[in-house]
Amino acid sequence: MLLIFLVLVKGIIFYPIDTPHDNNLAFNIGESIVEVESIAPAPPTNVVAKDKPNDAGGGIIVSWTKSADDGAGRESVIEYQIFRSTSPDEGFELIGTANKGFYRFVDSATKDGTKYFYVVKAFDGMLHSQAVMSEAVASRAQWFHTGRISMLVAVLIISFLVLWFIRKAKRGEELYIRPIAGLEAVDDAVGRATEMGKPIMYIPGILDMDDIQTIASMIILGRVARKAAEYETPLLVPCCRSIVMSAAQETVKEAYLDAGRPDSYDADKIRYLTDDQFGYAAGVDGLMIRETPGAIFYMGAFYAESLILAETGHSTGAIQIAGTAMPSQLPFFVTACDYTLIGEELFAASAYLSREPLLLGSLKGQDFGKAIFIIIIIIGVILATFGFSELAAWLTTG
Amino acid sequence: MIETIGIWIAALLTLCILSFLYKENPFYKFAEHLFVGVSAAYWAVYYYYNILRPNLIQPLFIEGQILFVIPLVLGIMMVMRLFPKVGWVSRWPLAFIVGTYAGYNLITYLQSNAVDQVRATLISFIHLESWGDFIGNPGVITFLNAIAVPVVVVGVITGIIYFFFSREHKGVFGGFAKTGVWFLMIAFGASFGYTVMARISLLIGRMYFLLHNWLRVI
Amino acid sequence: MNIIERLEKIDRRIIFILILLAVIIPLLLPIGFKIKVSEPVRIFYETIEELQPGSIVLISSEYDPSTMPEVYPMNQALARHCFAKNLKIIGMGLWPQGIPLNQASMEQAAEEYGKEYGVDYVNLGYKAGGIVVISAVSENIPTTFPQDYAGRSVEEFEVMEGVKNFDNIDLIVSLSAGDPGVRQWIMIAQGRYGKKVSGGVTAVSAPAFYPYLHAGQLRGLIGGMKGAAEYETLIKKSGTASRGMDAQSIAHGLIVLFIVLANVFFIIGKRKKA
Amino acid sequence: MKKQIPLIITFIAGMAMIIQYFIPHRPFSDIQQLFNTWFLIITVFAMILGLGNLLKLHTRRLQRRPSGWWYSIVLLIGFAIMFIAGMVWGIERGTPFDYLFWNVHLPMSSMMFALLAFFVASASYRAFRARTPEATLLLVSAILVMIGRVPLGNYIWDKLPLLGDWIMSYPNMAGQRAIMIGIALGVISTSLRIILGIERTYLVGK
Repeated sequence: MLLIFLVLVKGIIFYPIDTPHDNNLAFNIGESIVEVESIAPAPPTNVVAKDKPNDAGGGIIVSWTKSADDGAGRESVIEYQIFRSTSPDEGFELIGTANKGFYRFVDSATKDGTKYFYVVKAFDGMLHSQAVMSEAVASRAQWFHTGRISMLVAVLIISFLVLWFIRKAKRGEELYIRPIAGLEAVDDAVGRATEMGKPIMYIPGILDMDDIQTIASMIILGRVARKAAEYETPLLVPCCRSIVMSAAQETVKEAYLDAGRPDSYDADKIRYLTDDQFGYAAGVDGLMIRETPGAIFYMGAFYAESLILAETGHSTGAIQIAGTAMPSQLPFFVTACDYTLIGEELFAASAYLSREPLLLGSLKGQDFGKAIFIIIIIIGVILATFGFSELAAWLTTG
Repeated sequence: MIETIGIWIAALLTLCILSFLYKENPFYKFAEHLFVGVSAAYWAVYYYYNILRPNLIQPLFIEGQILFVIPLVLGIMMVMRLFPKVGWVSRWPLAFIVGTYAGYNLITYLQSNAVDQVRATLISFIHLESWGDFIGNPGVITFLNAIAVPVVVVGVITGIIYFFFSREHKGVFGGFAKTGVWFLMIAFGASFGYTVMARISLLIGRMYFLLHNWLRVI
Repeated sequence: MNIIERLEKIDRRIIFILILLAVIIPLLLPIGFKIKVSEPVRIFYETIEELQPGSIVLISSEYDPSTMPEVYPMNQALARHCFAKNLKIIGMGLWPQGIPLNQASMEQAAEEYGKEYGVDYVNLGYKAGGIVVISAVSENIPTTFPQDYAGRSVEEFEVMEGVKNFDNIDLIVSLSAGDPGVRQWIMIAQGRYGKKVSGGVTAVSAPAFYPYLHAGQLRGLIGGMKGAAEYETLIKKSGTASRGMDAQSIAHGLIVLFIVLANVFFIIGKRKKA
Repeated sequence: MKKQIPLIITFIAGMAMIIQYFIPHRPFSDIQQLFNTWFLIITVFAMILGLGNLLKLHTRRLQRRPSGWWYSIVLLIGFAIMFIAGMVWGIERGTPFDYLFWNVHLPMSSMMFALLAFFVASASYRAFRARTPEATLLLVSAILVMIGRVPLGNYIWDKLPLLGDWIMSYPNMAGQRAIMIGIALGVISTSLRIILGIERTYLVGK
C-alpha cells in the first residue's frame, strides 16, 4: 500500500497487481461529533510569506503550520482566513480562505516591488484565533527557471552531440549507418508503381504543421517527389490540413524543379479534402479504391484512422510503407503495412534517402544521446536499489 | 416528426458507409462525398466561431490591440499563394510556423518523452514487498509481480539499443538489439489486443443505434 | 487449390460477415455468459444498497456520444438501481453532450419504475467550469442551478425541496470519460467535504483510479463495458452492457480463432512446401 | 534574398520558443501563448486556400463532366447547406447546424470509426502468422491480452486477466518507453536541423 502512495505522489500510476480477493480497503469512519465551544481556536504557527519562485512576478506564497485545534485538540477549526496589508499595523483586508487540512495560499494579485504583510487566523465558524503576522515580502519576476536546470543540461548536451557529429561529417568522415528495410524499399516501391503504370499516393498524416511529425513528413515527401519526378510517375497527395496542402505543393514543386521536370508538376494532384479525421479517412479510402495506386506512403502523425487507411490500402494490392512517431498506432501499421518506420526511424528517413553527410552525422549524435540515457538509467537504478533517489528527484522538471 | 426523419437519415447514411465493406459502390461514393463536403463546412464554421472571431476580430478590430496586425499580415501572406506571381511570399508564414513548432516540439518531446520516461524508470531493481509476497504464496502472478521492475529496466535499455543507427547489430550488441525487438513486438501485440475491445464497442454502439433507435427491434 | 490454400486466402468479406453476426446476434437475443463480478463493482453496488429509501443521489454525467457504448449502460443501470430502491436522483453534468444521455437514462428507468420528473428526479443540466462548478454546488445547489436543463425554475420541483448543498446529498456518482470527471469530484466533494463519491469510467482510464479505490477515497468503480455488465448482473437487469459483453466475448473468441486457424494453415502449408 | 528571409524567420521563431521555456520573466512568459494564437489565425486564413482547392476541383468536374461527376454536386450541396446553416443560424443546440451535425456528420463519422472492428479482425487474420520469432511474440501477446479482457478469459484460467494486465503494465510499457525515448532524440535532431537551416529542402529547395 505504501508503494502506491509513494508512486501516486510522483504522479505515475505504477502498482504491483493485487489479487482481488485479498486486498483490504480502508474505509474512513464517519465524522466525530463536535460540541459548540465558547473559546476561540488556537492560532496557526510560523506564518511565512515568500515570493512565488520561477514566475513572471505578481505571486506570493503564504504558508503556515496547522493550528492546535485543527484535526486534533478541540477539532473546532473549519478554515483559515488570510489577510493582507501594505503596513504592519492596520489596513488588513481578507484576500482568501483555505479549508482545514490545507496550509498554503497563493496570492496572485500582488504588484511587484511593493512590500506586503500577511496575517493568518484560524476560524471555527464563530470565533477567530489570534492574528499571526508574517515578515514583509515583495513579489518579483525571475530571469531563470531554477526547476528546469536538468532540462537545460539535457538540451545543451544533446544539441552539442548532434552539431559536433554534423561538423565531423562535414569533413567527409565515412560513417556506417545500419540498413533500415522500410527506407531501402522506397526505391523499388516507386519503381514497381511505375512498371505497373499506377500512381503513387503519399498520405502526410492528419495533424497540422504544428507537429514535428508532419514537418518531417514534408521533408520525406520532397525526397519521394524527386524519385517520382525522375520515374515520371503521377504522385497523389491528399491533405487533411490547408497549411499542409500549401507546404506539400511547395515541396513537390521544388522537387520537380530539382529533377529537371518543372512542367510535369501538377498542383491538382496535391489536394485538400477536409479537416475532419474520419471525413478524411472516408475520402482517402474512396480515392485509393478508384485510383488503385501501386505504392502508398503513410508518413506523419496518425490516430485511430491509421488502420482504416492501411487495411483499405492493402486490399488494393499496393506496396505500403508507413512511418509515424505515434506509439499507439504503430501496432496497426506493423500488422497492415509491408514496411513500418518505428518512431525515431521516421526522423532518420530524410538522412537515409538523401545520403547527405551532414544529416547522417546527426544520426551519430542521436546514438550518443541514447548511450547517455542508458548510462543514466543504469546508474539511477543502482542508486535507487540502494535507496538513493536524488537522481530521480534532480530529473524532475518544475 | 423531425426527429424520426433525422434518425432515418442517420440510419441510411450509416448503411451507406457500412456498404464499403462489400466493395466501393455508388452508395458509399455518395456518403463519402457528402461526408467530405459536410465535414469541410463543419470545420470551416467551427474555425470561424471559435478562432477567427474570439482570437482576431475581437482583439484587433474591437479592442484594437495593434500587436494582432502581425498574424493578420502573416495570414494574408499565406493567401497570396492564390496569385502565382506573388505566391513566394507565403513562405514567410510557413517559415514562422515551422520554426515555432520545431522549437516547441524540441522542448515538449524532450521533457515528456525522454526526461520524464527516463526518470520513471529509475526504480529499485529489487522490490522487497513483492518478493515477500512471492515467497509468501508462490504462484505465477506473484512471481511476475516480483520480476516486474527488472523486466521494465531491461526492456527499456534493450529497446533503446535496437534504435542505434551507427553501430552494426552484431555480436553481443546484436543480441541486446534482438531482445529489444522482442520487447517492441510484445508491446505492439499487447496494445493491439488491448484496443480490440474498444473497436468492437464502437460497432456495438452503431448496431444498437440501428436496432434500437431505427428499427425498434430491441 | 485444395482446402488449405483456399482457406488461407479466405475472402476478408467472410470475416466481416462473421464479425457483424457476432455483434448483432447477442444484441437481438442475449446469451448471458456468466459474468464474474469484480471487487470494485461489488463495492459500487453495496454503496447504493446501503442507502435508505428517500435518500438523494447526485448523478453527474461527464461523457459524450463517442464513449456512449461503455458509459451509457452504466447510466441506465444506475438510474434503474436508484429507482428500484426508491431513491431520489438529482442529475447534472460537466460535459454539455452528457446531459441528454443522463436524461434519457433517467426517463427510461422512470418509465419502468413509475417515477415522475420533478417528484422523484430532476436534471439540472450543464454548467461550464469543471472544478469551479463542483465547489459552487457543494456550497449552494439552487443558486448554482436556478433552472433545470429545460429552463424551468428549480423551486417548482418537489425533489428539490430542502436541498441546499452537499449536506442534503447522500451519495455522488460521476460517470466520466475524462477530465473534468471522477478525479475532480474526488478532489473536491470527497477531499474537501468528505462526501461519499462513486465513479463509472471508460475501460482505458479505469486502472488510473485503482489507487483512489484502495485509499478509500472512491466508494466503488465501474470500469468500461465489462464493469457495466457486472453491475447489470448485480441489479439482475440485463441491459446493453451485458449484451455488449456477450458480443465482445464472441467477437474476441472469433478473432482468436481466426488467428489460430491462420497459423494452423500456415504451418501445414510450410510443411507441405518443405 | 528571397531564400534567406524564411530561414532567418525560422531561426528566430525556433530559438524564441526554446529560450522562453527557461525564462519566466515578462516578455518571454507570453511568447508561447502569443505564437500559438498567431498560428491559429494563420490556419483560418489558410482555410481559404484549402476550401478554395476543394471547391475549385469539384466545380471544374461539373464543367468537364468526367465519369461520376454528379458526386461532386453531392459534395458541393452538402458543403453549401452546412456552411450556410452554420453562418446564418449559429451553431448552438437546436439550430439547423446542430441538427445536421447530429443526423448527418455524427452517424457517418462514428460508422467510419466502427469499421475498425472489421479491419482489426481482417488485419489480425492476415498478419498474425508465426513466420518469425518476433511475429510469434506479437501474436502470443495479442491473444493473451485479448482473451484476458473478456469473461471468456475467466473460464480458461482465472489468472488470465491478471496476466493480461501484467503484460500491459510492464513489458508493453517498457517497449513504449524505449520508442518514446528514441522519438525524443529524433525530434531534437530534426528540430535542430530545421532551426539552423541545415534541413531546408521543403522551404527553399536546394
